[in-house]
Amino acid sequence: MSQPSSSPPSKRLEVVDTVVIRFAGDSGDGMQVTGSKFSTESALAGNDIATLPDYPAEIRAPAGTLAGVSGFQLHFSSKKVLTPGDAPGVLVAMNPAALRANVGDLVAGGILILDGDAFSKSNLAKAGYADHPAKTGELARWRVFEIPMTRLTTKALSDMDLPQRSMVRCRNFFALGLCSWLYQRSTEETQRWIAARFKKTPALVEANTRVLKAGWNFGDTTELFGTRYEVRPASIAPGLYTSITGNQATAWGLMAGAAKAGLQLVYGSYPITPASEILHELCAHKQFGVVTFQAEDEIAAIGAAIGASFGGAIGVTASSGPGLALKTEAIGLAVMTELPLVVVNVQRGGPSTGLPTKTEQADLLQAVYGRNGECPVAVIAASTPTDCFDAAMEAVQTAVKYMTPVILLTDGYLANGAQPWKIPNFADLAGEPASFRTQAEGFQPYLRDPDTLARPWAKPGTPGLEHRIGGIEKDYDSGNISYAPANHERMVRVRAQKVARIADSLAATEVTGSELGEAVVVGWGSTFGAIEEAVERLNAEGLAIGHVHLRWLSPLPKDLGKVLRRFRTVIVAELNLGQLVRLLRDQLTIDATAINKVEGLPFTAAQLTETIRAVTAQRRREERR
Amino acid sequence: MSQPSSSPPSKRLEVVDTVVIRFAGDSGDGMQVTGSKFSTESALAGNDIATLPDYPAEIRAPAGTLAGVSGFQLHFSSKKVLTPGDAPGVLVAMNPAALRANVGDLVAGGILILDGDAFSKSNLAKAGYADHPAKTGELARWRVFEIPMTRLTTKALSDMDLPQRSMVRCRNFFALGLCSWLYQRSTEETQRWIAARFKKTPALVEANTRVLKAGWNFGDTTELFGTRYEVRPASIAPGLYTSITGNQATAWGLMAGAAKAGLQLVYGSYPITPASEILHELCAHKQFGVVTFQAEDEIAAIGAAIGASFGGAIGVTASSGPGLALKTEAIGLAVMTELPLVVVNVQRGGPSTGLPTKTEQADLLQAVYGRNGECPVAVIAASTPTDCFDAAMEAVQTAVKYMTPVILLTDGYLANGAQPWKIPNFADLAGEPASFRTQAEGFQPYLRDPDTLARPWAKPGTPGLEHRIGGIEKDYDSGNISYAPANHERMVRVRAQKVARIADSLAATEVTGSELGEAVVVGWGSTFGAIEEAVERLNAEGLAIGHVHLRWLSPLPKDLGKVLRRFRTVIVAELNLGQLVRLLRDQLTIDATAINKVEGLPFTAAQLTETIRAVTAQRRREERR
Amino acid sequence: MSLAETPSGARDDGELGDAAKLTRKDFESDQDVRWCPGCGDYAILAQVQKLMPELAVARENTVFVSGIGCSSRFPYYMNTYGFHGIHGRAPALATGLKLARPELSVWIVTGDGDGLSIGGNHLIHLLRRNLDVNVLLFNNEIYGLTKGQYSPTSRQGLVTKSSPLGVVDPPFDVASLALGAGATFIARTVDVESRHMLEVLRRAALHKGTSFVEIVQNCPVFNDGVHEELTDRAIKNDHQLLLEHGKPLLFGEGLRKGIRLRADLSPEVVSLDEVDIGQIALHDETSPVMTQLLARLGRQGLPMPLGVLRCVAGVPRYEQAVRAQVVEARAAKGAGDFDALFRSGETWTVG
Amino acid sequence: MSLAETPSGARDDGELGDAAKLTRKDFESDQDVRWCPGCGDYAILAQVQKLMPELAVARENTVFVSGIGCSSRFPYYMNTYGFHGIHGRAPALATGLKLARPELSVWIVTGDGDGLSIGGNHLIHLLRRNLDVNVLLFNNEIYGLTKGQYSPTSRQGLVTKSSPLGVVDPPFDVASLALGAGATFIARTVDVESRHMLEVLRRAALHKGTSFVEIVQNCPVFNDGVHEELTDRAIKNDHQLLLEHGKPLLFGEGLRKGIRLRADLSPEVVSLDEVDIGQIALHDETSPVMTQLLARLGRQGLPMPLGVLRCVAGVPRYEQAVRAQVVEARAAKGAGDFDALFRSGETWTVG
Ligand SMILES: Cc1ncc(C[n+]2csc(CCOP(=O)(O)OP(=O)(O)O)c2C)c(N)n1
Ligand SMILES: Cc1ncc(C[n+]2csc(CCOP(=O)(O)OP(=O)(O)O)c2C)c(N)n1
Ligand code: SF4
Ligand code: SF4
Ligand SMILES: [Mg+2]
Ligand SMILES: [Mg+2]
Repeated sequence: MSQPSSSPPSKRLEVVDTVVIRFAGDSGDGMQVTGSKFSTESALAGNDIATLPDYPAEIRAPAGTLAGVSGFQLHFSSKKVLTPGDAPGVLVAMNPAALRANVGDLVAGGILILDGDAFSKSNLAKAGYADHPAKTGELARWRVFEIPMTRLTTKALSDMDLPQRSMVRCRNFFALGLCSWLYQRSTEETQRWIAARFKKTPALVEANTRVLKAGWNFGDTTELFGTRYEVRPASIAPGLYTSITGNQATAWGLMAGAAKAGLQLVYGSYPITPASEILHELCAHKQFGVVTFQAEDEIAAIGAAIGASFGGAIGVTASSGPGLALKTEAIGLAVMTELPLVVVNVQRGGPSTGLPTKTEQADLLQAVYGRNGECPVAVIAASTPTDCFDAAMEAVQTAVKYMTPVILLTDGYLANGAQPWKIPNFADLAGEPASFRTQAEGFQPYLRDPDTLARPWAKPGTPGLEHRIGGIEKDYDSGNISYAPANHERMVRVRAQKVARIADSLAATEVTGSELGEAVVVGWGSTFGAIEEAVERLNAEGLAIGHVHLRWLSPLPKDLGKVLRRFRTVIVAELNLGQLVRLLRDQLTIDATAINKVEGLPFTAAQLTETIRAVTAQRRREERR
Repeated sequence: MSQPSSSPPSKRLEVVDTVVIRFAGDSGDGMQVTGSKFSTESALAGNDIATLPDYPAEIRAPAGTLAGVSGFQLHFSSKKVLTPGDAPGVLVAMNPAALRANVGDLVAGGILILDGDAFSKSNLAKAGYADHPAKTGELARWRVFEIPMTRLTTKALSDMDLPQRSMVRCRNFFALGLCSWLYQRSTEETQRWIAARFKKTPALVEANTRVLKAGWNFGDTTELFGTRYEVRPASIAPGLYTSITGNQATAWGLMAGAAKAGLQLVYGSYPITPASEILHELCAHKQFGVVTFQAEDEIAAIGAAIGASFGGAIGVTASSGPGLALKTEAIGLAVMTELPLVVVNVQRGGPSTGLPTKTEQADLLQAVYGRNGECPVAVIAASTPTDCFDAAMEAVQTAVKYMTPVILLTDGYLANGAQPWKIPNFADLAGEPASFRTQAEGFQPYLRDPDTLARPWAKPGTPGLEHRIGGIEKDYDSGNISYAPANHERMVRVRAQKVARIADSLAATEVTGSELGEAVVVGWGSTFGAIEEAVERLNAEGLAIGHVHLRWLSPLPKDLGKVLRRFRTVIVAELNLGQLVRLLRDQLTIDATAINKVEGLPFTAAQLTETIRAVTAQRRREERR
Repeated sequence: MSLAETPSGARDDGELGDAAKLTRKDFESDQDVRWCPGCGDYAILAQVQKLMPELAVARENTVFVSGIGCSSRFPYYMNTYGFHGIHGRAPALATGLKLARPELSVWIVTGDGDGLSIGGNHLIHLLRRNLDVNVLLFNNEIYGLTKGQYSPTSRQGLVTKSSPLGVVDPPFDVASLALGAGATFIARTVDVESRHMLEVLRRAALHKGTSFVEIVQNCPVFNDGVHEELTDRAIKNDHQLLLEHGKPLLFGEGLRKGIRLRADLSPEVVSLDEVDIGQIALHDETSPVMTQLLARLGRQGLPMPLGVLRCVAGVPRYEQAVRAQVVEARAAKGAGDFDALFRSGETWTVG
Repeated sequence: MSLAETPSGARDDGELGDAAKLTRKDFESDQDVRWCPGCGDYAILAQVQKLMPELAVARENTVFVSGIGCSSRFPYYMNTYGFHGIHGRAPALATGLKLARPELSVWIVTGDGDGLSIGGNHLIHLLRRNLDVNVLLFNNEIYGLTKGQYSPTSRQGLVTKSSPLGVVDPPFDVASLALGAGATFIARTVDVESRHMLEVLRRAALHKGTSFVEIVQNCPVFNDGVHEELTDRAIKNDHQLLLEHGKPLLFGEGLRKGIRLRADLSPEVVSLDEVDIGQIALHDETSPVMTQLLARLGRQGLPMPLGVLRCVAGVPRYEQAVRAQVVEARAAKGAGDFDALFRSGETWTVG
């Protein structure tokens, strides 16, 4: 079975472009492993992929309950993949709860693979089914394959001396083997992974490998599946790839940005979902000189980051909405002291504690406006999991160049989602070294660079540059405390200008899809893939629709107004009640139609396609009137 | 001297409409007393008045230095008084530092009264004068009256057995006596006040009274002053008046609002300039059942207020910008739990610690948008010191009626400024009693009132209504934790609607000045007086300019767009870089011209008059093109 | 039940009223309990629900307030009033509630992260003020809800998601911190020792002032067995020092070992086989020095004291002192009269 | 100067270098000092400026960090690097600074409001971690900068702007709180006792770990004379208990009075005229029980201990432990290599 092409001629082979598959089971069923291994197999098969895990909100809800269902969705294709997929075409459900929680998303006619052994009376009851749904006809819309996975698994292991529980825990590899067969994926890499993962318990290496093969062989030999599918390799830029989640990419981008600047990275943080993995990732790489500080709260975390920046390191802190709220006052201090600082905000559903494990884009106005006084900060947003790397690097570099705090917005969807990343050579990455003032002559702590308006960075330990900074208004040059009225206005304006100056070095705004015409959809952050796909579909339908995706929200690109005015209608699509749309109105006085969704879930491309189509049609009708 | 009309015929009497006088001296010189006593005398003389103290930023800077100068400005008039006055026409300076710090504001030709004895070499040096400015000609633009006040004071007390220091400390009453003579004010009330204030030390009663009279008599007998001035009574609504500062009015308004609602007031607070006096005022009135809690920080303060509201009291907290920043996360909790809460924010110069003793209006966007998630709160702003009373009452009543947090914005200028307040009868004040749910049947914690969308207030101690609330998203009716996507969107929208509903009960937007025409100036908060006066002046010049002053910033009044569109140009004047103007653009898509000032100081009516005139002229030119 | 033993929220007249008829079941809410299987929190919930009817406080007069964490989900499971707050702020919420409604029985449930990390300041100020509320701090030495980072009570060297090379921070000594903050009641118990817990909780409920109870709790998912010394039947006798006021500090099989103080006041373990019981130190709940000594014991290789480490009666309760000033003000100035207030400054008449 | 006595920020080689030539004047900044006339802060500033040259740390290697308050203006007046932070957060700023730059000499200046009210949590966590910084807490028992509200150290009954009927909150016992938080160095001195202060500050500077110094300070404007017992020449002898490690706790005129422990470990004052000096308790800077005993002394009508209440050497410094893991990681994995990192997961080749 080492070659995926071993299928007997009795099976039909169907070539498909794109598959969206979801693995779902109890938290304890290993669905995350199954999903990510299948993703790797697909990537190795040359497909473009995107993935999205879906964890339960509770740590470990009682087994078999709806609250305990864990899922992993993979989109793989011979074409460009922009999102983890709207609705799955294939659902693997390891128990009734997983079925119930997910089957509603499965497209009509989709493939539904069940572990029939898990549909016991008690499991059915826990999921709220009175009867086995396969028998009540309620699964009639789908192609159901009910397989006694548990029994087949234990049978494959019957001659091994393993406790029953351990045997059953292998059944996720049965599902993986079966799916690998179905889509002609090689399981070699998975076998290697199993060997490495369980190397301390050879019996588990043996067991899991056997079950994996059993799943494959079941597909190959049983009459159940008449068709196998082939998803041909996508045309992907050649290179070495790895799969990376948004949070991991953020962590690496911060490290790379700091390294390029020649700076020590000091990361102050307080755990919070869905930002904690950035801390986990960074603290695992201390050999890079990264210092991580798990603080007593978010205020201490950002305080430490600011203190580190004062000391000549790049201070970074990350959190999610409630934590950003707590950091508000301290961000003001960084604005006033004009120190570089990166504040990552991995947005989640709000307000308050809200929906901690869900995604949302409702912290934009907080990031741009949520501080006392006139308190401008730069705000950048990442658009895909891998873009988190670039955006984080850019955030670090910008903070240092302009001596300003930068807020980097990502969200739960990006944070947990994974994407193939074409591994760059570190040497090829762009990035400038930071420069410190060392010259004592003529030194004034707030004398500005004429281009960037940045003040000099003079770190303790430098003789002759002893100076004192703080949060009280300061004299324009000397930085001494000043209550003078005109000076205050001057300082308020120069701080605003400094952030505005960032726009000087931004690239021209890019439009994908139509370059001008009927409508432009403006987005920011994690909605990139869904919008891009929707716009592509609409362009394919012949509609002249463009897509502008904003990377910098503060400042906005200078040419943005001009670009948007090339279109008759401006549509802003975001996962909130309308926040970017306010920025466009108040900064560009451009009115726009808002497409919003606040369900804790990302847009699907299908939803967007439909809504954009409806909005533009409506506009056309209005214009005709 | 008991009658102000005792002036000998040798003195000319000039009738004037309006006087702006500023008393300035060292912090230890008692200028606040002088100013406020002179204000009372003026009010008793029937004038309309407004006052503004100006404290030094340091608690007690070294005597005689510029940093230690303390001032008090009074505007009194026979006409309606809208502000404490743009620029003083009279300056009383008790030492060189006070002169230097203030004389630049004195109108050309204005009266300058100096204590000549204070212009010693060392005092001159401390103020940065090389020479006595009266001798260098640099005071030539003003009518200078240099009087040896210190010597005259000690002379008046020479037969008393008082230490020299104590004698000198009486000299502020010399200045007061002199000014009382100059403007024909009765000093009777002041004498009563002295008697009460110093009743434990009869010698000081005697001394201060004597010096007061000495000042009066000096004016009356010396040839120095050829003219006395008469400011006739203004036409003021009849009634009993008192003078009240903004912070005092806020405190009383909170108390009255709670009392009308039949609720206990629980005030959680952490001291901060310029909000602390609200705490000081409230804790002095415990007999009203007011509970004040000085918390360990701002978060504990608001936390306690929310806890009290959960308990069926009205929880209130107050702070200034940096403190509001810290309360951000907890405000979100109040939004989510839909509990009534009033958050007073006495704005000061920002960002960060900023200009703690100065005024500014730069926390508007923070109040409206500065929270994680879609987190709507109601925002109301007071326009004058006395309006703080009404706005605070309204804030309490609205919070209770809609079960929502309300942010009340005032600022340092209102907080410290004082105004005559026509004392109402408590019984005549409007206000509704709160209603608590007691009926167990059909109770669900989030079932809403169909009109206000408020949920029921069910307080602990009520049998059968036991329930649990929190910051996680909740089911639409039951309030139980819910992660359901559609429910979240529904809840996000209903919370926004609830705040929007407040607009249903707002009065129609009032326009002063022209009802339609060339331009309308939109303002909010403490700029009311200056804008109103500027618009009056421009109307007097024949320009068709209106003034709309917003009380509610969230929600905006429903008719606002319609009203503003009656004018060709919309101008927004505010003490920030442009915040309300953004709200108008993004909520009403009305573009507006911004007039901004960020100097830690209020607008003057003169400045505004000129700027508005320039803006409208420019617009006219543009239209002609 | 005598008056001195009445908890807040009970009827004033000392009668039990309807509350007497309550059973444990009455305190179970209709929400599914969502902790991991095997979580120590279940055992704590069971004991609290068992205690409630005994206190004879009506359900509607009982409020559970919490922050954020696995432990802080507690209020949802109690069929009383409940407030699941934000992270670390339960003491603040409870303070406002208790100031507004001193008659209620208020319980704060918090964790080592919620109460000692982000909420540390509120907690120490609560203890300082001595508000009459009960604090239950579930100490699993880990952040459970955020999936396993170390907490301020995690031991040095512990490997967690945020300390791959081991924790370097010295942990708080919880009882010591509470003592330093001025707590009038400090106790410690263990999730699986249900009888002991019930007894400790009962004393906490009856203490007038802030009762601080650290409940050693197992998180089987992220920090399993960290309290094994106290819970493993085979060894716990040698590690549990069960406190009783006025009694000698004895432990071990048959209570044959004891704690003796050296001349420099440092503790040592001695065997009753060798020394006389008279040399064993006596527990004194009112002595700060004794509490300090006990607080540091467990971490020095000596047995861990369980039970009431400190209990000082008669310290004024904060909410009573605050409200007494209202009474005082009324006595001095009469009940508040707005018309008089408005006229209390200088006034003048126009027209 | 031996190595063990070198403060952070001094040259590694034990030589003094240019820093040896510094004088007190070198540490005076060009900013006007803006405290009220007579404020105790002036005296503290003078002593700190006097100490600096003695430490022989270069000006550029010294950083003063503060929060907000009258006391927190301190950094502006020191001609070193300085950071006037936001209210309560100086420990957080200092932690980040010290983690980034362990070689610097870092001083935190805070007040009873800044450090114990809003900043209480950061302070106790700083003490717990034992970062090698020096904390000077100016305790005037009032909020000075905001013009006179009571603070968490104000005594009960004090009438202030926010407590017209007297403070009801029990104050923190500062040393007790620091002890409870795990401080390795706790000392107390008085603004007007310049010689004593200098000595205490010197020991604080040389302690490896967080040195916590409470400086009793007079605010003549809002809380004048609150420390009179300790500052009034006529009575201070009876109220100051000057501590020396290993020495008996003696005080009073001619040191004829002493502190003896009763059997229940409670302290009592005895006269050397009546009892033998051998019965007087000996100070032990390393004993938490002794520190606890001393911490509570002053407020019980017994004399107030001044000097070093606690000093435990050899506890790892936080910043060193944190950075040791960087070294450890490098030893185990080699210096960070981004190209290797990027390839550390599963990889595949396309094309
Ligand atoms: C402001 C804020 N910061 C961080 C979090 C994330 N968070 C939730 S619970 C928790 C720690 C909980 O630890 P603990 O109190 O020990 O509770 P446990 O889960 O262990 O019972 C953290 C860091 C949050 N919800 N809010
Ligand atoms: C976030 C915030 N809250 C409140 C304040 C107001 N504030 C400034 S200093 C201070 C108290 C200072 O007391 P303390 O630390 O004892 O300093 P002191 O002035 O007595 O030296 C307060 C409440 C502030 N600046 N920032
Ligand atoms: S994570 Fe730990 S503390 Fe939280 S519910 Fe699970 S077992 Fe309990
Ligand atoms: S208010 Fe008090 S503490 Fe502040 S400077 Fe003045 S005297 Fe010193
Ligand atoms: Mg925990
Ligand atoms: Mg103080």
